[in-house]
Amino acid sequence: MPTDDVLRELHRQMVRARVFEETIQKAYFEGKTPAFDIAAGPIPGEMHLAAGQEPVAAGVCAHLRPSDAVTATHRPHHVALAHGMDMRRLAAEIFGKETGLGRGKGGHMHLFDPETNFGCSGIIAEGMPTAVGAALAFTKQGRDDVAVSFFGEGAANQGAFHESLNLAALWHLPVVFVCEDNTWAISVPKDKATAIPNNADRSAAYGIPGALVTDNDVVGVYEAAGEAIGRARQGGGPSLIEVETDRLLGHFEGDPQVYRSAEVIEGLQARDAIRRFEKRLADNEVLTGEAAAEVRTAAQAEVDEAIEFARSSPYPDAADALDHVFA
Amino acid sequence: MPTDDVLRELHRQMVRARVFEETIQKAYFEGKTPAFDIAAGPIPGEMHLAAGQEPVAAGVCAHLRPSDAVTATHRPHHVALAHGMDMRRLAAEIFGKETGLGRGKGGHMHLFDPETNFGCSGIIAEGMPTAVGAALAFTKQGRDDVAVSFFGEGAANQGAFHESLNLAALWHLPVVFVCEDNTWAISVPKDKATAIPNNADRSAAYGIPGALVTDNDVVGVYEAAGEAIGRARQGGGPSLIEVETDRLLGHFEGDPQVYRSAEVIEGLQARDAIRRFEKRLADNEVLTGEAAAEVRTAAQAEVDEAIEFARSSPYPDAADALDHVFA
Amino acid sequence: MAQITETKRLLTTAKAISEAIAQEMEHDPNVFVMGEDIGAYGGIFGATEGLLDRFGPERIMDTPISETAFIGAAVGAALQGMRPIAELMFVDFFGVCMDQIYNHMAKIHYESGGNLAVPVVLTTAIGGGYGDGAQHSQTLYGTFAHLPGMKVVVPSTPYDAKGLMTSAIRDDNPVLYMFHKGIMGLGWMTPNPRATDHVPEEPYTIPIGKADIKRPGTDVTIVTLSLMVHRALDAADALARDGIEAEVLDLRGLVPLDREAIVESVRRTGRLLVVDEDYRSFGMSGEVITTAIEGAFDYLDAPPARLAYPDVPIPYSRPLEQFCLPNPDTIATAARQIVGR
Amino acid sequence: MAQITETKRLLTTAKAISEAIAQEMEHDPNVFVMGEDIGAYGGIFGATEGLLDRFGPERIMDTPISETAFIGAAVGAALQGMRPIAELMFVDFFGVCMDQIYNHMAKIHYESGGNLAVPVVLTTAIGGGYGDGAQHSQTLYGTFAHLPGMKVVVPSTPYDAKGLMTSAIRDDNPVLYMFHKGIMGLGWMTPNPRATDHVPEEPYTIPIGKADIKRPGTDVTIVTLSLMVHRALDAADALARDGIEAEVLDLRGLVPLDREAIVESVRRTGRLLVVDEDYRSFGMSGEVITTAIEGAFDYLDAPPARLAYPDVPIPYSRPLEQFCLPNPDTIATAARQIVGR
Ligand SMILES: Cc1ncc(C[n+]2csc(CCOP(=O)(O)OP(=O)(O)O)c2C)c(N)n1
Ligand SMILES: Cc1ncc(C[n+]2csc(CCOP(=O)(O)OP(=O)(O)O)c2C)c(N)n1
Ligand SMILES: [Mg+2]
Ligand SMILES: [Mg+2]
Repeated sequence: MPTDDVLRELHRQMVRARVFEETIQKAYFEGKTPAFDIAAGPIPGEMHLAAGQEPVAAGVCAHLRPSDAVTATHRPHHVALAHGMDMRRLAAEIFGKETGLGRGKGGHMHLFDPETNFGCSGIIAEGMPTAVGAALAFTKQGRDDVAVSFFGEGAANQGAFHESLNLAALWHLPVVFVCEDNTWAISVPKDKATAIPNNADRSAAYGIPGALVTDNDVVGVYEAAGEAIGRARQGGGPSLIEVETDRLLGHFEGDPQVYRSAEVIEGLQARDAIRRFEKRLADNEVLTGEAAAEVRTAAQAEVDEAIEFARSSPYPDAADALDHVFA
Repeated sequence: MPTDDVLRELHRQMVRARVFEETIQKAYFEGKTPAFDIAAGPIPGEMHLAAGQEPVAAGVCAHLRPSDAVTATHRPHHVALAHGMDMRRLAAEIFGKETGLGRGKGGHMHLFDPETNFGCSGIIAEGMPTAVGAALAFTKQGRDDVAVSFFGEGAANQGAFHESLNLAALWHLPVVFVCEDNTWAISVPKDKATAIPNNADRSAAYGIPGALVTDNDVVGVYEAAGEAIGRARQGGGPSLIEVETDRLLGHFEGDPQVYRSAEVIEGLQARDAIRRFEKRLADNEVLTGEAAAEVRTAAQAEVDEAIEFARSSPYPDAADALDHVFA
Repeated sequence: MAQITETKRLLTTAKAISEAIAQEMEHDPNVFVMGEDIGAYGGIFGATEGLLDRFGPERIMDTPISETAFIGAAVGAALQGMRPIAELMFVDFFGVCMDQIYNHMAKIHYESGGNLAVPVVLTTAIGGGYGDGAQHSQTLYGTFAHLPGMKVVVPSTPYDAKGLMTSAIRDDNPVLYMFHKGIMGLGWMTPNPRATDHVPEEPYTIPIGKADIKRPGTDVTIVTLSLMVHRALDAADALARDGIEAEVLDLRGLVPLDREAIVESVRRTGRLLVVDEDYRSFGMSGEVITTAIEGAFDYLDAPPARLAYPDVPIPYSRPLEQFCLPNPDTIATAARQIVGR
Repeated sequence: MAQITETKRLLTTAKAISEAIAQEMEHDPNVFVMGEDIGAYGGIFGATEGLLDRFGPERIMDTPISETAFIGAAVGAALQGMRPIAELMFVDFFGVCMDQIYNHMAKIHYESGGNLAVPVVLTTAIGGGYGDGAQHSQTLYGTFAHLPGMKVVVPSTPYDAKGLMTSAIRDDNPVLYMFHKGIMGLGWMTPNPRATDHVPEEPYTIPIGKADIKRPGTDVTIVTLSLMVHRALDAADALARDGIEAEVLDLRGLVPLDREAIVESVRRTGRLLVVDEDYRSFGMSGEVITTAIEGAFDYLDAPPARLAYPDVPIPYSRPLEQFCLPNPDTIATAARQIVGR
């Protein structure tokens, strides 16, 4: 069982991510109402939010240091923040500004941060080989860093999943594969896409340990990840962890969600992992309701400052589009 | 235990394939000696022979009818013949003649035969999705045909393997996946490529039955395949079979085989599955040595006739290269 | 040009496409659809909307995120006599399944010496301009047109989209059908007035490989396709106000390429501007210019020119992306330069 | 042209490549090689021969047949400061791993706003002519040149091959290094006398993106690369016997494209023939002709022409395949037509 300090930090990281995305969500809809135009407003393009999945990011990244490599997906904010990415440069990138992580060239699905060794990809499962390569580099460089690859349950049926796990296992590399099972791949539920109930069981196909964390439990994630990351760091090779989590919102903002009923969505909201964790922390007298509210207030202040930084930053010069094709 | 007639037929099919390839091998080196020029002689290009792997083809295809779909690999001859492909049109295609299966356009890695519903691909593991699609068509068409996909142990680490097995299992399709484990992927041995000892165990990742046939035993193949194909035909869904077999020759003709010692190669020759099976048939008084010799003589006659057909057939007109891009 | 029948029946391009699919599915039981989110969701860009309710999950099949497996399965099913339609959600994802598309779907007919047909329609969404970044905004029609064995259809209007989809489904060859997000008439994309237009209800075909003069002109030929047809038409209106009559030739696809139409138009106008939303180099713009050189060299009053997407990955930030995309102003300017006034 | 130093040291192209790799590995511990059969086998086309014995399995790593995983791993390792060389055995296999090559290796530097470099060398074998069929004989350099973010190097001689490999390894960008099987000097391929030539022992670089005049001439410029350089040189010898002096310009790669060299040569000769072993349409031949139109239109004495591989999958049978490939006779004939004598 993690210490109270750890529990409070897990909570703080979840709240930071949630508040950041709630605020991004508001900004995203600026200029998109009444008529939704995906190209309009301060934040254009698809926007994939991770509300409900914060336990996965917080529980895993609590064990990481900035030199550990993390690859995430098209839904990367919660992971990026939990791994310590500068919120201001993250926000600025989402707003397409010169001060963003990629000078506005990447956008919300293409966040690359050398400071925290973070990268992501909008192509399903294709961030996984990059993590394997990072782990390979660590072994060659004699670093005891690890690589963590986040991916969704929908990605577990993509060829890159299979090749990445086999190669990591074959070469005994320090990688931890973390499957965020939020049941849905856009509109396709897991049982309409995956031939077996749990991807954790697929670890046997590579001879590596597999762990299943149920009920979107941040403490369960923290413990499973601690074991897997510790093992990888000590040269024990790769592991696969699957976490049953929830996607509270649509696949992307503006998703009509015709594929799931209002009841289902309300059911998910009702079991919001953050609220449940707060109740548990209060019951166990780790964090009072007031203290939790303060955490949220502090997070909102941090987020507002980051969003303000993003808004007030300049756009890149249009002609800069031609730069950075080659080093 | 199969009947004596079945045992004799299994033997006959293995011998046909062996004699065919021995004869193709001779023809292949015409014009390539003393100096080996891959482009020279009556048969140019890479030549992948299956000597040693005949038990897999014979044991599986004994359960198939021409309307059952078969997809094979860059090493397809033994499978094509066991599934009943016209030996003359096969030979003619290998010789690049107008009378070949593909009018000389395909060649030995690209054999397509509507008569026996046979196809193959030179791209590793990429014949597997085609088999899944054939099985999907069968279910839609109300046919009780099955699709069989042959692939090598090296292909089991390619993404297409994973995606194909998951999709076939998810949709409960009549496909049987047959892994020819001949230990080698060109120069790379299985244990330097595959994270676990047996691919048959990977069936669990898809919730389908898996079977391992050891010792290159044609009867073992016959029985495992009979069960899997029967199950698929009756709507029982897909299966995975792995057969431990031997590649007696180089990866392709002209392969210096620097990656395995003369002892290893001699060891393989010494346990030639056909000779071992003939001894067993003789011991069990199923087939005498004389009868086995007659089978070989008959096979040689059939092969000589097919090769003669190929040699005496005309080449396509050069300008025909521009035809058949579009139907 | 598109024949307009008397009664006006307005459809978006997305509805025109799904109507064509539905009509073919009605009379041909071999036609079925596979793809990600093509069922309950109706396709991310609406190309299969309403089909699940109408034809059920047996014929409108949502798939796992396994493009190699299900696109390869389309090939395998086609070889058994079916006529699958498979959707690759964004063309940008081709790299996860290109082997099935190109080494199998495109080559088996040829390798079989013509003995096997592979009647698959591979639909995919192309185009950017809405801030979706480097992995979700490309057109890439040049990439596919370079590789032999597949027809490549790229419509620009609802009318063409329906007729070309009907032709694609009935075609015995693999057909890559690329629809631009900006022409689909989606409620959540920047409105394009021409993305809703008259579409006859009865099934009809438009020949694959025939270009269409969307606007006749005498001073310069603007060759383009897809969303850029609309940009070029806007530019042509502006040019007309200055007395420059631009002809807008909509290729409607790249394979087969209607070289006759290109040459015929350039011989008439003596001037050529190619407008290309795909990357500038080694693609469509160079091929069209070369086609004009091969067929109309002596008729040229000025060197042919091109306005294309620069050779850079698609940037996310709006000013950067808009800087890269051809638009009516830059098209008109380029045309004026060629015309010399 | 290649500077020949006094002492002649003859190497095949394959040995020149492996020597360049070995020399860079000697002084840079970050360089390592991954691929199928690149260890004990030495690479199917010999590009890594001898490296395993010299550097051991830690740095010369045979991989499973998992191109997406190991090429993606090269990208991931490069992002951590390594300089991986990954071999895609045949370019024809790109479809199983194109997403890693093109959506990741090629785009991350740009998406990161220049904050990350991806110094990977992706080597691959190209070309046919020896009866290997539709899935093992293509060149496809046009396909890769169309997509931004990677340099594309395609050498034709042992000297260039070594210098360009050294440059590729030292380059901070992803470089696709395409070697034609017919220029490697392999004992089991049809002999090519120019595939063995003088190669200096000391490391040297050749700038990526600089074309090389392999034969100066005044009457017509033949622009090509890779094996076709040798075919063009043979054709030029034949043409010279008839008093036609053809200039053979070896592009040595396509990205960056040396447009200046093309324009400069065409301005001098007034005539252009592009010889292209890749598919004719939407590829290199059209881009080179368009480059000449853009830079030398007023200097042209005849319309530029191209001799390219037709838009058909590669047939297996010898007469069919040879019919499709440009050869010295067809090149000379095409050149004569342009020169008009
Ligand atoms: C190769 C590929 N195919 C399809 C897509 C389109 N797509 C984007 S997100 C998504 C669903 C992913 O589901 P999952 O992996 O479970 O992640 P989640 O969205 O649930 O976080 C799909 C199909 C893509 N980006 N890449
Ligand atoms: C995708 C792909 N990668 C690499 C190759 C080159 N290649 C041809 S055969 C082969 C080895 C295949 O090994 P296995 O699957 O075990 O079949 P076997 O040759 O043993 O019959 C390789 C790597 C290929 N054809 N396709
Ligand atoms: Mg999901
Ligand atoms: Mg093998």
